[in-house]
Amino acid sequence: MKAKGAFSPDIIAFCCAQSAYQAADTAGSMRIPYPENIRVIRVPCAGRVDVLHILRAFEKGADGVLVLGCHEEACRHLSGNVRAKNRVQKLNTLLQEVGIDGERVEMFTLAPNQGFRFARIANEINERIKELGPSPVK
Amino acid sequence: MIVAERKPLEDIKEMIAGYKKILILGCGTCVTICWAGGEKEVAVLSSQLRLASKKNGNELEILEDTIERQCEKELVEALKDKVQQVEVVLSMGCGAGVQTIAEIFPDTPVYPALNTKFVGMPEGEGIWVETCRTCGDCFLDKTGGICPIVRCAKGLLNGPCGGTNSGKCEVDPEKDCAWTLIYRRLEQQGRLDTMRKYYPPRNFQAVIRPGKVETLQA
Amino acid sequence: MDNGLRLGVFLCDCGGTLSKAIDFSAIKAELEKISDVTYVSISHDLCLERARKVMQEDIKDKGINRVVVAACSPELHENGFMNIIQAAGVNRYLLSMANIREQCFWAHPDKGKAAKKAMNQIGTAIDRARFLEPVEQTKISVNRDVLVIGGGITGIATVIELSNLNLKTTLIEKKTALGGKLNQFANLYPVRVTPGELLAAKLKQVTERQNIDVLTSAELIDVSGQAGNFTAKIRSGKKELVRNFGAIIFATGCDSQSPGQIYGLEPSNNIVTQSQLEEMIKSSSKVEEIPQSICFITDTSDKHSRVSSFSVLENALGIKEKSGGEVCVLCQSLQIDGAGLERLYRDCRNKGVLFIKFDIPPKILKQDGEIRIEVEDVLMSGERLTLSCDLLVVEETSMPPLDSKVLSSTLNIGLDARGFYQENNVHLYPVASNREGIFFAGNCHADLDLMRALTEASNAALSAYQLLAQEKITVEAEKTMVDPDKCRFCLTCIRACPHHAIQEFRVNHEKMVAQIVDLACQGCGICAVVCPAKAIKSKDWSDEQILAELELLGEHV
Amino acid sequence: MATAFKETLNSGKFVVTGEIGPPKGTNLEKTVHHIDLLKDKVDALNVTDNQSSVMRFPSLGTALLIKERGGEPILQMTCRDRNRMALEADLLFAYTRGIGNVLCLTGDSITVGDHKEAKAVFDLDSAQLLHMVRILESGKDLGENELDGAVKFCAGAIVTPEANPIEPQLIKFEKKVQAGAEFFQTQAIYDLDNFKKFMGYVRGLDKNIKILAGIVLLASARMAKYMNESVPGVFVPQALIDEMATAEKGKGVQKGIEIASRLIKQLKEEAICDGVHIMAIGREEVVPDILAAAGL
Repeated sequence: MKAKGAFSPDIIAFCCAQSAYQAADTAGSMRIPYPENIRVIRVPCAGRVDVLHILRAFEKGADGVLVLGCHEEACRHLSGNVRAKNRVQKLNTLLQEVGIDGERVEMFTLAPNQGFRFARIANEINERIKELGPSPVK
Repeated sequence: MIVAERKPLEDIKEMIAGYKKILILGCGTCVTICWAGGEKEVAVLSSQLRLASKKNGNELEILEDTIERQCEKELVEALKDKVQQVEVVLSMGCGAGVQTIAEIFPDTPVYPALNTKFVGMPEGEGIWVETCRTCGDCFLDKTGGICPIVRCAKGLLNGPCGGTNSGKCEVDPEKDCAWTLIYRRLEQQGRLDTMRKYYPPRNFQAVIRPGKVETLQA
Repeated sequence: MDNGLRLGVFLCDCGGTLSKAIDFSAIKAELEKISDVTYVSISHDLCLERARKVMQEDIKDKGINRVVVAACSPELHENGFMNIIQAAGVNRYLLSMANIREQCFWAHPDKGKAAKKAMNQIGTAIDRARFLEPVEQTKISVNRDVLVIGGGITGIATVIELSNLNLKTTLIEKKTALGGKLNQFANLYPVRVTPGELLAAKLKQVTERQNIDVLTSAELIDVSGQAGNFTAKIRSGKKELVRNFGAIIFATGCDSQSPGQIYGLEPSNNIVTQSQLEEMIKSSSKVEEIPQSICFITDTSDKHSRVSSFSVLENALGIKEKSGGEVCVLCQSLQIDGAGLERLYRDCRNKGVLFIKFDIPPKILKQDGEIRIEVEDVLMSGERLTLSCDLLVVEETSMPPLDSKVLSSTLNIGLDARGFYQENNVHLYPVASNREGIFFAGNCHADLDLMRALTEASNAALSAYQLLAQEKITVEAEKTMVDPDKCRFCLTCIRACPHHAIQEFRVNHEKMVAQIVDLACQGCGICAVVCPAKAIKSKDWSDEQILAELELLGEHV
Repeated sequence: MATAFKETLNSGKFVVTGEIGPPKGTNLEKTVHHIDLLKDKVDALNVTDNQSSVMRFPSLGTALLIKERGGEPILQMTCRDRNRMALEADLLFAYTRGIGNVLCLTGDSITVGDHKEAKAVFDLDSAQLLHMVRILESGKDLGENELDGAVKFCAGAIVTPEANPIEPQLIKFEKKVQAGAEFFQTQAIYDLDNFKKFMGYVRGLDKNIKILAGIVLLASARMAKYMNESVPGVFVPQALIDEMATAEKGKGVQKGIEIASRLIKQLKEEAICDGVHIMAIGREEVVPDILAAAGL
């Protein structure tokens, strides 16, 4: 295993096009830096993110996964963000069964103009995954 | 429909330990509808097992398939080529499915990935409740369409026990007392006389286990 | 690799700004090595018309059938690029974008790392492009009639707007007459017409129009069908009518609730609510009948309401002008925005209405029928004042109409935490419900003053018009679709769809399956996720496309 | 042969029954002590059957013990642990040993006890069990086979006068009467006004049904509150809970005895019902005190 400092985790961020994806754009427009190893996948709604997508991400070698959706009660599709939250919860169980720390996946909500929040979340998860080390299934 | 639930991964891992090539077989009927063993759940289990084997450094190759009904011999027979490629079949069907596969492919071990729970119906999104005990001697005509054999914790036929607690069951305060429901329903229908009748002990030979129903050929 | 694909990659360096960090020609050279990449171009300004023309021609000339654009955020120009490739004869959905500006060069100051990430993003966009699917467009006929529910000023204004747009409308009102709250209001500031005059003028228009049908004592019972083709069941008097509509607009307004008790005092002849006061003003023709000293109290609940603030100030001014008596407004903060509200406040002050600001809610006592108010005046450094008045006017809280609960569950439209109708997105789609073709206007979903309610009436009418402008409208066909062979008809998607856009369908008079209504579908893809048989595909965000984006995960940035 | 208990029931005397809970294990010392303490002070002693679904020394064995020591046992039989064959066989045996009184109950749910994973039987319910007793008396078993030597029992059942809702409970009660229940012991009662209403209903139905009111000794205000809130079919009026609260520390049982004896006295003096069934639940020692205080 590489030294902790040298480990640059692969993190996938599923971002709702209605909010989080735009928040990532806002972060860029405001030149708020965040780790470049966060890779954004744009989805129409956090509710489009399937348990399977996240499991596959780990199969493909992700060290951590973020699901980023709209604030509660602000989902354009009413329940999409709530569903995503429930799925992340279910996923934690599925991952734990496999032996992957549930801490590696988390759901956050944010608004399109929250560039700082996006960057803060990205930094936070990056630090956390660095702490946890590479995914045990890599 | 038949309601099932997936076994914990730990149990499944134990069953298939040591095998290098398996077929995970879903069933497209009841267990798909109750989110336990349809194509989606096959994919989830498959992904979990791949991750687990990767983590433990085991070699594991997984084939996935979902057929219309695992309890039909002809439909299972059609899987011959696929089954020949693997060491074991992990069935995501109900107990009937597992046994049909085992019968058609006696040389191949078949393992159940699900626990078959009961015959029931959906109550809310992702929630299923038992509504039929398959007793073989339907009693619903006497109880306003509410089955006391399933819904009364003690399966009583002649009225409530003393454990009715404000219309709830003493065993589980979340559950309604079936006999309170039956009383209200029969009262609503003006059929309380049905409840006043004495019903003799149940005939447990209504289904001689294992059950069999024979109907004249059409 | 010969997969029949001819990928065209269009790189844009944003006026040369991005090429400072990365050598675009090196990227181009790298991409050209990929076997199904047919063509790579570098542009400086793909957002400009000239470059777009070139792009369109390139697509045609090189026989490109999948387009990858690496440029700014798709949130900015995705639709524009879709139009270009459509004009070039390629299906508009065969576009994949890499956001190398906002989400790469602008966000990552380390140029080397940013360059590496950009390459990865473009590679990912190419991987995704291989799984893109065309989405065809189709035309469907719609019913162009509109149903407006609620005969208050908002509903009335809405039908007039719709009538102007040449759409036939049916206006239904629960009560026996139109007018709603306008029948109660005493003043309307700053317009110098009385509420009665305004209503009469509007009603005249309504009766004159041939294409407006008004049903009073009528209620909506049930709605079936989808946007463009709703069937509504209406109870009109004792009869039940069934009519077809293309869109439905809710303008059901709100109810108001007077506080049952205020400061432990029961409402009585000298403690009244706003609406009771308005009754008094309207019925008292003689100046003498208006009490000589009146106190208004507002901000006792923490909900700042436009309606209530407007009526407090309007009535304070109205009474001051009419009777010249003492008028005092006790408030915590009048923090309400509203056109003309600031001027109204100034007018009040100029005419001599007294404003007292408090932090701690005042004490109100009733002695021998007289009302005494003890209040600490914030602006006088907390000096304790004792006021007495002949009449105390308390504020009302607006409440959702009683039937909103029933209607929301029969129609499957959302309510907010307080029970008002929930707009789809308060910023982006302020008058749209979660169901396509159902709109809201006025106080049934928001706290609005008269001007704003009237603006919403036009807005809702235009939204309906947008949907029904033509007899046939263009929709994307089967952008999200159910595979009838795989569908188990488990009803999961029908129950889960937030837009009520999935219906039961019988295939060839045989099997029942779920079917997505193209016009009502809003593309969230929730159904595709919940389907336990994996029978639903959203073509623009398919599993294959999403998973393709994971392909380059192994390659460290 | 009518049992001594049955004769007492028909004698018009105010009947008093007590209750013995068998031990968890084979040490019968305390049980024997309780039997000796109570056997001459009450008309009969119930023996509970794996009470609260907790496995214990069998009710049949304890009933025999009472018999041996000269007492009059009432054998409680629940449907939870035995199917119809086992129940029949036990009844045949009981009869041969002179155990002539049986109380037929459904039984608590398995899940409330100490063998939560066991299979609950419930082949019969309490009404069917009563029927079964009568069928055995006719010289046949439930499979309609002839018996070589029949049985004869004084059979009783239970009823919950404070059940909520009461209507389904009363229907079941009537079924038990029709099935041949000769006496009823009730769930604990504390509110005599409510109980009088129930008795009015019973007397209207059939004057010959013998009702023994259930008296459960209260030991503290906390217990009274718990019984009221958590035990199905038990209502403890607030006044009684308050009264228990007035007891000095350590004198709760004393107060409980006072209340129990007061209830019994009133039941007897106003001839509200035919007797009482006293359940002291672990405090059998004080039952004589209750009886003395009630003037029995």
